[in-house]
Amino acid sequence: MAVVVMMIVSIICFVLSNVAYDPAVGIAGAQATDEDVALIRQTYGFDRPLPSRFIDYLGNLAQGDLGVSYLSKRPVLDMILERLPVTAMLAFFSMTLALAIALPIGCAAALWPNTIIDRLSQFLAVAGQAIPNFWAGLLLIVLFGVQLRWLPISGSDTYAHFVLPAITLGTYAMPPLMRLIRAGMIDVLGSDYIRTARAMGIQPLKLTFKYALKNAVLPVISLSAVQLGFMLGGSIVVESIFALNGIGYLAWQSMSRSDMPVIQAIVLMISMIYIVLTLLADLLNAYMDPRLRSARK
Amino acid sequence: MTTPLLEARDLNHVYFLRHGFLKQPAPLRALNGVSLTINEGEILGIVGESGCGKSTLARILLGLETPTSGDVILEGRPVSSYPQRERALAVQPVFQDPYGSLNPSMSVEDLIALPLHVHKIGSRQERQQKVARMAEQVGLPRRALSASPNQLSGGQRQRVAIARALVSGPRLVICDEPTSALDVSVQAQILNLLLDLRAEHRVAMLFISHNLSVIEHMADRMMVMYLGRVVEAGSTQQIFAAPAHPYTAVLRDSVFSPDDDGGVPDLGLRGNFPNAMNMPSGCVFHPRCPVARPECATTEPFLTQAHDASRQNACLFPLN
Amino acid sequence: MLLQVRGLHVNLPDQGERLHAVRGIDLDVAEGETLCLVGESGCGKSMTALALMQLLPRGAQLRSDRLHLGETDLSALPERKLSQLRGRRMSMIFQEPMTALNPVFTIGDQLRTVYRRHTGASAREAQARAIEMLESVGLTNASLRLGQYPHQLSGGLRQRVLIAMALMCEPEMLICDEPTTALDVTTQAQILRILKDAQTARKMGMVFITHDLGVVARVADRVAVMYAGRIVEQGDRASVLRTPAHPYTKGLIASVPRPEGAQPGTRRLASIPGNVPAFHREDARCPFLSRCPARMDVCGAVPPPLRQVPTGQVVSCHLSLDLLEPVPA
Amino acid sequence: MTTAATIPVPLPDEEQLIPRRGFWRRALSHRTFLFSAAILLIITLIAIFAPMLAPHDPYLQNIAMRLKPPFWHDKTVAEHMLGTDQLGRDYLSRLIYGARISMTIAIGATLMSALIGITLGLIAGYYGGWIDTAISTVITTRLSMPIILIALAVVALIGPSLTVVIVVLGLLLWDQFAVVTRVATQQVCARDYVTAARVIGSSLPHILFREILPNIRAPLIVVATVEMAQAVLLEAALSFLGLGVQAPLPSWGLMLSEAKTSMFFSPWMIVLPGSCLFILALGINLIGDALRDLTAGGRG
Repeated sequence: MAVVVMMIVSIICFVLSNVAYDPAVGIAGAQATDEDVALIRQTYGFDRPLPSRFIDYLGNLAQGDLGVSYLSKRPVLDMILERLPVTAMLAFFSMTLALAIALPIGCAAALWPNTIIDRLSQFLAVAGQAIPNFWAGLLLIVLFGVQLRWLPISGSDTYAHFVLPAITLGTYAMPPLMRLIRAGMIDVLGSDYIRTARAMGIQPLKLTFKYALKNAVLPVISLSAVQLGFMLGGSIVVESIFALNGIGYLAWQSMSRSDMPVIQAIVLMISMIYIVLTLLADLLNAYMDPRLRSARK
Repeated sequence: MTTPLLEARDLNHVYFLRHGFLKQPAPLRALNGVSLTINEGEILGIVGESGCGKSTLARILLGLETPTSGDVILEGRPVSSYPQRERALAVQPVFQDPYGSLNPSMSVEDLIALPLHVHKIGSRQERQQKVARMAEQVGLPRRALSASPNQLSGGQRQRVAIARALVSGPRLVICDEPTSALDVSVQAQILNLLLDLRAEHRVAMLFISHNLSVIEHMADRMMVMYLGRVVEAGSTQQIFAAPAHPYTAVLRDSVFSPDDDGGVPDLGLRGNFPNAMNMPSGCVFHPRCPVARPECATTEPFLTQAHDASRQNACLFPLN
Repeated sequence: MLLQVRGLHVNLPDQGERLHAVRGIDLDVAEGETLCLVGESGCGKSMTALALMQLLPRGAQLRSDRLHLGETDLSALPERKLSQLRGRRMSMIFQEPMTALNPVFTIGDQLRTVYRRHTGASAREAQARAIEMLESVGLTNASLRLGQYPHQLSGGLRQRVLIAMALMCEPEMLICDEPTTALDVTTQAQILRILKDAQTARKMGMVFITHDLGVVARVADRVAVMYAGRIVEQGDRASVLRTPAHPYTKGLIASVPRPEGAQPGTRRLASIPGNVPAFHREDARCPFLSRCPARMDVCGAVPPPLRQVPTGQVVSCHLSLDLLEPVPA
Repeated sequence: MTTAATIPVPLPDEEQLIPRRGFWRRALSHRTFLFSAAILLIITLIAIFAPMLAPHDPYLQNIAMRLKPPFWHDKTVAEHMLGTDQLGRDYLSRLIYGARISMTIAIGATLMSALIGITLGLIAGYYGGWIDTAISTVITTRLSMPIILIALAVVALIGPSLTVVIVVLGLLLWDQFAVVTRVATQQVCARDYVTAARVIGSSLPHILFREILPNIRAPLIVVATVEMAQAVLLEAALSFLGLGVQAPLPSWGLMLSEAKTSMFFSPWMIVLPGSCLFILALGINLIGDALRDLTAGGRG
C-alpha cells in the first residue's frame, strides 16, 4: 500500500513540475524571448512525450536528484537538506509541547470526569482547534516579542528562537491528541478487564498506570505520527511568520516566485516522511499490541 | 416423494482468515459436505455449538454467500437460476439480535411493509391493510405501527421482524437463533407465536439454535452439527428418545431443566474445543469423545442412511 | 452466617432520572452454601452483585441497613480497605470472558499481580501458585498458558483463568455473575463442575447469578427469585423449583421449554404477557403488579407482606395461603 | 412514598411504548448547543444582511483618514467605530463583509468535500474488497499531502480568486468525511437490518439511501462541523499568505496580512479580524461538540 501511495505522489509531483507549468519558461526566466524558450525546450528535451520524461524523472528521483531550482540553479536536494534540521527541530519541539499538555490533562480529564480538569481539557481542545495558528503566532510576537521583549521573534539560531513557533504549532497539534487520550482513557477505564482487576483488589494507582495506560496509549502512537506529518505541512505558515529558515519557509519563498522544482520536491519530501512515519507507527503498534503480533495458537 | 421445498446437496464452504502480520491467510473449513431437505409446512431444527457452521449454512441458504462447492435447490430449480428478488418471494429471514434487525430510522409500518414495497405487491391501501392485519396477528399494539423500533421492547421488536418475514407470504422462513437474545418468558411468547403462524400460513421453517430444548420443543425433524459437519439427523422425538451419535448424547446431557435435582453431570468430554484451523484426523469428535476407540482417529465416518431413511448418524460405533 | 444483607437499595442515573435497580433486598449466605439469584434481564441481579462488591458504576447510590461479610461491615469500609478485601476475602467473576482479561498483558502477569498484591509473595512463589491454580481448574500445560495472551485462548479457557484468578487467595465468598451464559452448553457443564468442586474443597460461600432455571436446579442450595429490583420468593432449591408459590415463579418455570416427550410443535408454553417494567421512583407495591394473572385490588394499593409458605420458602404476595398452594409441577 | 392510588396500573396487553425523547427537546436543554447556535446565528445574520449593517462602503478608500484607532482609543473619529485600515477604509464594514466571505467559503468548501468524501466512503464501506483497498490508498495519498502546500501550489498556478479557493479547499478537505463514512458504513452493514434488506431483495439505491445513510447521519454532522471550522481557518491562512482571497475583497485573513506591516504600533488591527475568525471557528467547533454529545457519539 505504501509503495502505491508513493507512486501516486511522485506522479502528482511530476505533473506539478512539468505539466502544469512549462519548465522551459521557468528556466529561461520571465524576460526571455520565445526563441530562447524554444531552444531550452530543445536542449532539455522538454518536448519529448510525457511518459518518457516521467521515466527520466523517476530515474533521477532514484539517484536522489530532485531537479534544479530555477532561481538559485542549485540542486533542490541540497537546499532542502540544509533547511530540514530547522523544520525537524520545530516539529519535534511542537510535538513534545503538544504531548506534554495533552497526555497529563487528557488522562486527568478521564480519571475525574465532569470536574474542573475535565472542563479545562474540553476548553483547551475546542479553543486550540479554533485558534487560527498564524494569528496565534502574530499575537505571541506582539506580546512576547515586542511588548515584553522576552523572546526573539525571527531567525533560527538559538533554541530560544524556537519557543514561540513551537507554541504556535503545538496548539495546532494538541487538540486532537487531547481528545483521543481523554476518549481512549474513558473507554479503557470503563472496560470489563479494568472492572475485573478492581474486583480482584488491584490498587487504584497501579490499576490506572499499569493496566489502563498501556491500552489507552496505543492509538495515540499512530495519531502522533499522523500529527507529526501534518505539522510538517503546517510549518509553512509558522516558519513564514517567524522567519525560521526551514523547508516551510523555502516552500513559501519559492511559491511566490513559482519556482516549481523546489515546490514539488518539498511536497514529495513531506509525503515520503508522512508515509515513513505512519509505517513506523504501525510497526510500533504491532509490536506493542500482542493481538496484532501473534495469531491464535 | 414430493419435491422438497428447499434442498441443499453436499455444501462445502471455506473461509480464508488473515492472521498475524505477514503470515499467509489460513483456510477455515466452515462447512463440510452438509446436505438437508425441508418439505412444505415442516419445521427443521439445526442445533450445534458456536463454530459448528450453522450460521454459515443460514447465510448460504439465504443467498448471502455462495458456497465453495455443492448446490442449493429451491422447489426443484437450482437457486442460481432465480434472481435475488424472486428468491426473496419464497424465502424470508428472521435474525437473532432484536436490536439490530430493525432499521432504527424507519417506522414500524414501513419496516413491515418493506417486502411488499420491494416486490410492488398491491396498492398503497392494500399494503397498509396487509401490514395492519399482520401486526395484529403477531400481537403488536395498534399504536406501535407509527412508533420507531427504539421505542419497542426486545419481544415486540422480534414480533415486527416476524411480521416482516410473513407479510409477503413466503413458503419458507429461515430463523437464525430468533429467541436466543430474549428472556425466557418473552421467548415463550415468540415460540408460541411462531407455532401459531406456521399452522395459519402453512409456512415451512428452518429453526437454527444452540438451545437443544428449544429445538426439541419446536422442530419436527432436526440435525445436529459439529465443526461444519452433520453428525446426526432425523425425527426429533426419536433422536431425543435414543441419540445415536455420542455428541448428541453429550449435548442432551449438558442441557439442564428446572426439574433436575442437583449435581452437575460429568460429561466425560476430554480436552477442550479443537481449533477449527487444524482439524483432528478421522472423526473430528474423536479427541473429545467419551466412547472413542482407536479406529475413530483414523477412519472418517460417513453419514449413514438408516433403514427407513428417517435416522442418519456419522459415527463408527453408534450408541443404539 | 457468612454474608448478611438487609434492605439493600441501589439507584443509578438514567437520562436525568434515577433508575431504582435494587429496591430493598435481604440475603443470607452460609459457608459452603450456594445462593442462586435468578431473574430475567432488568431485574437488578447483576446490580446486586456489584453492590456486594461495592463496584457500582459512577454516579450510583447504595443504601443498606446491614451489609456484613462475617463481622466486617462492608458499607463502612473506606476504598483502600475495600480493595484489600476484594480478591482476598471476597472475589467475583463475570459473564463475558472474552473481554474480562487485559489484552496487552500475559495470563501469567495478570495472575501473579493479583497474588502478589494480596500476599506480597515473590515472583517465583506467585508463578508457582499460578501454575497450581491453573491446573486445579483443569488447564493442561499450565506453564505454557502463563506465557500466552488472552486473545490466544477460547472463551471457556479464559473463564477458567478468571476462576483461577478469583480463587488465588482462597476467598471466603465467591460471586459469579452469569459465568456460563456466554459459553456453549458443553463448556458450561465443565465450568459449573469446576466451580462446585472448588466450593466444596474450600467450604466457600457462593452467590450464583443466572437467568437459566436449569442451571439453578443443578447448582443452587437456596434460591432467591428476583423481579424488577425485589425478591419475590426465597427458599431452598427443592421447595422453590418443585413447589413454586409466587405467581411470577410459577409463570417463569412454566415458560421454560423442556423435554416432556410431547409431539414437537404441538405444546404451547405458558407465557407471561407484557415485559419487565423499570422503576424510576419509589413504589413499595408488588413489582409484578402489571403482569400478574392473579392480580387483586389490594395488590394495587398495599405493599405485599412477606410470609412463609407451608413448603418452607418465604413469599412476598397478597394471595391467601391456600391460593398459594403449589401447582403440582 | 407516593400514594399508591395515584400510580395507574398498566394492563399487560396495553404494552406501553418507551417514550420517544425527541432530539430537539434534548438539544434545547443543552447549554453548549444553545450558546454555539447563538454565535453561529448572529454571524450568519451579519453575513446575510452585511449591506444593511455595514455603516460604510467597505471598498471606499480615504487616504486622509488612514489608520484611525477604534473609538475606545480616540473619541474624535466617531463615524469610524472601529477605526480605519492603511487605505482609510472603514474597518467595521470590512469586518462585517468579511463574515460573508468566510461563511460562503466555509459552507461551499464543506459541501463539496462532503459530497466527495461521503460518496467514496460509502462505496468503500459497502463493497469492501479491492474497491475498499483502492479507495483507502487514495485516502492515504491525500492524507500524506500537506494541505496548505498543495493549496498554495495549485492557487499559485491557477491564480487566486474566491471560487478557486473554494474549489481547492473542497478538493482537499474530503478525507475525514471519507474515513468516517467508510467506518460508519462498515458498522451499519454488519447490522442485521442491512442483511435483511439485501435478502428481501431491495435495490442498491434503497439500501444505500434508506438503510445506510440515515443511520450514519449523526457522525457525519459532527465531521462536517470540524471540516467547516478547518475550511474557515485554511482560507484565512491562504489569504494571509497572499494566495487566497485577493484585495480589495474584505477577507479576515487578508486583513490580518495587511495589518502585519503596521501591527507594532496599531495592534488592534491584528486583534479584531483574528478574534472574528476565532469566534466563528469556536462557534462551529462548539456546536460540533454539542452535536457529538447529543447524538451520543453518533448513535443518532
